[in-house]
Amino acid sequence: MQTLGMPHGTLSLFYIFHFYLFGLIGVISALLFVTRKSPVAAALWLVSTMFCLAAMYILLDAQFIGAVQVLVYAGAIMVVFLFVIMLLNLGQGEGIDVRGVGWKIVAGAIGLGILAQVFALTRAKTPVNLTLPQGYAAEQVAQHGAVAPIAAPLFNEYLLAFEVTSILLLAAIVGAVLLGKQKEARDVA
Amino acid sequence: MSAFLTSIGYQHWVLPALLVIPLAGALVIWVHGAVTRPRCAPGGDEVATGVAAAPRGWALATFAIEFVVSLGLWWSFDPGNTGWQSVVDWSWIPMWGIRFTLGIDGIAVMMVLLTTLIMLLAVGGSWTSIRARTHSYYALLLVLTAGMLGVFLALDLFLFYVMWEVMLVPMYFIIGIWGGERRIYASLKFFLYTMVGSMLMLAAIVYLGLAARDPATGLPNFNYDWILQHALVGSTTAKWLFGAFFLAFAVKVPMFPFHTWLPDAHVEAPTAGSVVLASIMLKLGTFGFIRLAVPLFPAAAMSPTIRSIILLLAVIGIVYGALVSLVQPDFKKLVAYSSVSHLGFVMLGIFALTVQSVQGALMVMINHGISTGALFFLIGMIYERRHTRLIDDYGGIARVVPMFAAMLTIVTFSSIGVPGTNGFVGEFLVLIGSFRTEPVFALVATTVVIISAAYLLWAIQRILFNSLDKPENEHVPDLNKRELAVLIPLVACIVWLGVYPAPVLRRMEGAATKFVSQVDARRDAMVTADAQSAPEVQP
Amino acid sequence: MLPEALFFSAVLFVIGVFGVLIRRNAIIVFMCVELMLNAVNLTFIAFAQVYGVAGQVFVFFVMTVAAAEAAVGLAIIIALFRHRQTVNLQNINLLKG
Amino acid sequence: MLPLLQAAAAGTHPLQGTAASWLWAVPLLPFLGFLINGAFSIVSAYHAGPADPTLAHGDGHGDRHGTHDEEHGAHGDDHHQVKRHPFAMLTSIVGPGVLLLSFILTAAIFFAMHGAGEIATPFIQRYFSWMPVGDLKLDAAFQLDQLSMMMMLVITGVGTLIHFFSVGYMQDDPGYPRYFAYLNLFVFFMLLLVLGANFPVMFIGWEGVGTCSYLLIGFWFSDKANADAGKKAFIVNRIGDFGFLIAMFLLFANLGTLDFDAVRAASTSLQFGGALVTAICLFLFLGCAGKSAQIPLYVWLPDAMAGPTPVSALIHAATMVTAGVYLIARTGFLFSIAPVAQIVVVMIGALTAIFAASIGLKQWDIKKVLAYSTVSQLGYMFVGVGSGAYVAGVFHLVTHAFFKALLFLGSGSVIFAMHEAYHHTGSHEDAQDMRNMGGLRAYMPWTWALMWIATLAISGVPPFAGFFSKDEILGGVFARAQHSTIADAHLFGISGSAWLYFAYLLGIVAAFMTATYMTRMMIYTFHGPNRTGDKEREHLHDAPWIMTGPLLVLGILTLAGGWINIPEFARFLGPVGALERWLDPVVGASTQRVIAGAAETSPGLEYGLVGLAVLIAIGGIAYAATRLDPKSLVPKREAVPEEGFEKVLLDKYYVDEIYDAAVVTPVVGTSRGLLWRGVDAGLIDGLAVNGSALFARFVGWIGSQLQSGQLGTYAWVLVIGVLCVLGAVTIR
Repeated sequence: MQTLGMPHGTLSLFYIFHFYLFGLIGVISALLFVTRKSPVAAALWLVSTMFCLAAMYILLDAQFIGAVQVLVYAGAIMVVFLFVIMLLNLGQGEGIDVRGVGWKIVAGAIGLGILAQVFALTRAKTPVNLTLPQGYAAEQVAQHGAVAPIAAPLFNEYLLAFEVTSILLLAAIVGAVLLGKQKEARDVA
Repeated sequence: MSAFLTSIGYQHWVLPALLVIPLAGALVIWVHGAVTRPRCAPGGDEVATGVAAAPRGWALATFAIEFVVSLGLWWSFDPGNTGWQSVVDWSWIPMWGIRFTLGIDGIAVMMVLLTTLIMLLAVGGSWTSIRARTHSYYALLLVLTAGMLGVFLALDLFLFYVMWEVMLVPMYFIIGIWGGERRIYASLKFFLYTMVGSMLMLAAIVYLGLAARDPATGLPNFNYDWILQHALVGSTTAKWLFGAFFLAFAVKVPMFPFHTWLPDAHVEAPTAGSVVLASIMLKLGTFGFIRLAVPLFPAAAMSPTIRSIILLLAVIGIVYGALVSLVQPDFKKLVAYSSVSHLGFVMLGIFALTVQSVQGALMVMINHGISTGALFFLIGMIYERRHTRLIDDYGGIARVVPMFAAMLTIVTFSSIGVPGTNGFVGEFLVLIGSFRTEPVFALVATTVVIISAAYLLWAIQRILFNSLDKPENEHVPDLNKRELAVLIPLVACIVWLGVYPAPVLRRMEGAATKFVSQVDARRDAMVTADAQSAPEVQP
Repeated sequence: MLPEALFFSAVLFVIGVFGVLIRRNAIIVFMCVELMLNAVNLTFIAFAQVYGVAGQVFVFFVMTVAAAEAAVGLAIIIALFRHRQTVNLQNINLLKG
Repeated sequence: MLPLLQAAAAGTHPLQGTAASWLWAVPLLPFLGFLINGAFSIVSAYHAGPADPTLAHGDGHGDRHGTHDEEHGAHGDDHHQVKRHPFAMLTSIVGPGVLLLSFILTAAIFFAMHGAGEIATPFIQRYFSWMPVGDLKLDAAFQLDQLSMMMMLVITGVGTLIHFFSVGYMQDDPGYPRYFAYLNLFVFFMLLLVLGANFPVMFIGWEGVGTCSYLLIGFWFSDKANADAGKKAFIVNRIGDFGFLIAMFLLFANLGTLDFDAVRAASTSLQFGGALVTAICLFLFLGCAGKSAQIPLYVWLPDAMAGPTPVSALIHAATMVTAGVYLIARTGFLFSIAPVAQIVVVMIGALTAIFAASIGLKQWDIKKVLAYSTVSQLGYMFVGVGSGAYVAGVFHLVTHAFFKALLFLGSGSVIFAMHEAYHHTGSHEDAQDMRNMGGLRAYMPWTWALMWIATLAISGVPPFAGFFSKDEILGGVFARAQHSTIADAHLFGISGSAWLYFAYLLGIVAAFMTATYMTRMMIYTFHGPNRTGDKEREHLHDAPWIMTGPLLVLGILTLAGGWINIPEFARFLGPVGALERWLDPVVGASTQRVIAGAAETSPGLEYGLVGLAVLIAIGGIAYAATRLDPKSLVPKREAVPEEGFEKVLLDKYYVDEIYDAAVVTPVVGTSRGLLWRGVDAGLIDGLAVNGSALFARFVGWIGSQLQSGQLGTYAWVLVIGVLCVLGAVTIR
């Protein structure tokens, strides 16, 4: 929710505060997510992270995607996860689910290593001539609403991909049903 | 004759027709098979049930047409013209600068005629010996023909490579499906051996095509003549590229020590497979040396070290092949090793680089195709009757099968190189030519006239002569008329080329002389250019 | 806000990797992968602000694929569980060569 | 008429337009005979097999057995068949008929040539271009000069006689047309050999006769020994051919031509006694040693007696084996400038002469005696042509053709009679062993008389043909030892003069042995009591006239053959040196170069030498006649084995065994053990090919072990991989 025409350095404190707030909450939730033994608890912490991400999307002028994030991820997908966990009765968690401390330390070290490398790599300069004017996205949203800017390329340039995606989804549905049913089908046979 | 050919525009359509006819025949047979084949009875005896009649009839007709069409080349080819003749040049893959260019010179003409003749006879040789999946068999045989002819005709290096691979696959299946007991091992060995070489060749061809790219358009160009003139590469690069071509062709030839696929492939392949392999496919290796490897990199090929190594390998192959033949218990394997020896002569002839030796090498290529082809046919025929290839299982059968014995004896004399048969002409020319530049190698190679007599005469003695002491050999039927029809053309060629090879020599002379003078001149030119450190063209 | 967004994205991604490395429960590993996907989405969104709306379209597609993937993946896990009575990756080695 | 390639070039020759323009027909007639007889043979033997041979396996074709499966006896000539070949009559006309025509044509050409007066240059007919490659221009061309004319007469003349003899000898053989086909083909190749105008055309004949010899030695191929002998002949000959080939290569590489005429012209540029010309001559001589059975390649000829006896007479006595002598005479212009090579030829010839003669002393097989005798006589011829006495060598070639053909055909008659006799009683004794003969004079008077003529001729008793020719050789060697270019050369530090005296000595000793073993053969065969057996004796008789007739003609030739070259001291017999004058255009210059203008030996010395030779011959005969007692001989089956040196001689000094152990076994063993099993199967296939396959499989096995199936592990590996890749990018 950037103010129109404002340069980067002059973002409102409110804005920056919330961005960092959601970021931190997201990270903490994620950390909790990976360390919880109980799958249910883990899943719920992940939902929390998803929400934080949705908020950040909105702060980054992607209101539509933020909404979709809440609907699809935090809503649909995570619900399915929880549903499966409960269906399989995995709520208690199993003793050997998490690896030992040694593994954790090494994994942490690797994680930090990758992080360091990513940071090192992002020092590269972004190509300036492709960069849009500051606040262009927010301007678009203001002029055409949250959906129209994304709808235009989606149904023009990326129409084919969009249609393929629909087929993908169909295939996924069929596949999921087939996989889920397989056991019974085999029993019958 | 040549006026008639001109009147029907023979020159303009013959080369593509030679490729189209077998492919069309293959398509017809394949469609026929797909439509009419009984689905439920694979592996049945299709000769007995009559299923084989259609495919083999179609194949025979196709090969007969192919042969008649190719025969016109004998007259339409102008021996005085050393350039490419009957050229067609069509656009094929323009974005990579690849064209569909076909053309012939004296060498290619003879190889094409040899191929069409042998393939026609190969159908006769397969007539009753191939009894399963006949549709696929004859279709593959036709595709194989198109591939081999394509290699001989291609004037575009990329097309050459494509045809090189096209012929590989049918042969793999012919050995692998209709072969003997160890056919899977043999076919795999054949395939892998050849692939290792041809992959490197592809890399070298692509490099050359890029090195010879058109300065105006920046497109690569794979045209043979263009590459010959414009793909100037430094001497070190040339050596690497020559090495790539060398490996591809040396495996195919096969030169010692890359020859061990050959005995296995020959022994396991069905009769026609062995014939095609020996008569034509081996020649593709030596043809590759004459057409590509040596003319493209004369300085590398003829540099003292590389040349000596190749000559040494050739001579080792000559003697080694003969000595190993001496002790083979299996007649087919014996002939296979003798091929190593004979092809060694070809290599010796090419690299000795005199007009006589190169002409001799070309003659050996033709002669080996005829004589060894006939030998494999004969082995196949007796195998059909007795189901064994072991020499010791025979003995004294000359009295039971006099016609077979007569044929085998004549062909054997040809393979030994008795004067008056074709074998002598080739060997003599190779040796007399090589002796001028490489007396030591030629001297060693000449000793093989002794060993070759020893191994072949010993073998036919144990098969045809001695006492008829095995009861199962007493009722072997003699050759039938079909088998005679297969052999008589070959025997006629054996005598004709032995007594009056001049027409063939005359047709090849232009190309052979051009090869020698070109390589000689460009070897020196490249050496001088190298001394002046010519700028290397980077692809 | 680009650097900040990228920073959070990287951190979240690495946490996802960490989770994949230390967890043995198939479902949780799966969720970790989802987390990594989300982290990447954040990057897309952040760049979309600078380079144009195409990034958002990408995210849209990623989400769709993720949804499909989740459906099929979970179906597989269910099938696996029915077969093996466990979702612990240590006990599952069907891919062994 | 065949179109001539260079009619204009030959147009000026005096023989143009005479019977000589039909030269091509001389070899072509026997070739025609080959085609016709070959067709007879193959047509009658061939029964088309079934259309689908795969299914025919095991089918009975019993009806074919009656005609084709007759058993041949275990040894040599066998005549158990009475059922003649269906085409026997036609073959009997065609086979000898073409030869007779050929001979008549040859005679016509001879008279044309004789009538044309002095002909200095050969008459060359070029028919077509054979191998035109670059600067190598080989034509299919014939060359007629006095030397080839003489050879043609011998080949067609003696050949015709032997063909007629064969009609009687082979008529009952089931392979009768095949026999004549081979024999005609042989004559064709032999004529090609002597008529060829360049080395390669001659080489066609050279190898062609070897091929026919192979086929004829192994004519009764059902017996392994015969087939072995044929193969051995071919392979040993090939060793010689190797030398011939190398000689041709050397000539072409250095002189750039292979036409005899052009080589003769170019040979003047060669350095006298130089390494090149010596090498060429030595390689040529290797070829001669193979074809003409000289040390060390003589081993095939005695085995070649496995063939039918007329074949032995024609190929292995009269014509083919003399090809080496012919070649040296033909290339005298080369040999005469290579004295070292000449010494080698002379010494090998002399050694062969005495070596083979010594083996001949102890052989029991009548044909083996004659075989070693042939080897020995060929040695004489090489002494002659080697020492530059070309006329003497060729003279001996001609007379030897007469008397050795006579001896072989005579022995053929004997064997024929013995065989018939044994056949009548169903006995399986050896029909060629002299211990089973004896006293045949009473039963075969014609054969006895004619063979004695030949024996006296070969022993060198005047006035038979052999006396003149052998004496001329020995005299020639002696004269050249005194003074010639050879005498001035050195080999191994010993002067050529010494070598030639030594060769003369060997020749004298060999002459003594020759007389001895020939007399021994005659005594054991024809004199003393008969040992054949009581019942068999009644069936012994002279051969029919178709066989004895040729013998008679040969007998006359043996008696009078010496007249063609009467030496100086016997001028009362007629014109002196007819052959020498006849051959002068061909070999005169070479001979002159060797004797280097020296005068003939003094008449006194010459008379002394002749006297010595006659003395030696008569001494040898007398020695054998007095020392041998045919009465003490027992038939073969009762004979006790020889011991000591006699056994060594009987077993031919074990040369075959030594060759076997020194050459054949090691080559075969190395090929099998080291090359095939070791290098091919072990090193290349085992280590390199299958080894690399095994290596690839091993690497694959390691890779497959990494596939634990644990997703966790995969994830770890993947992440570490990412770390590494990123690290690589970062550090860069």
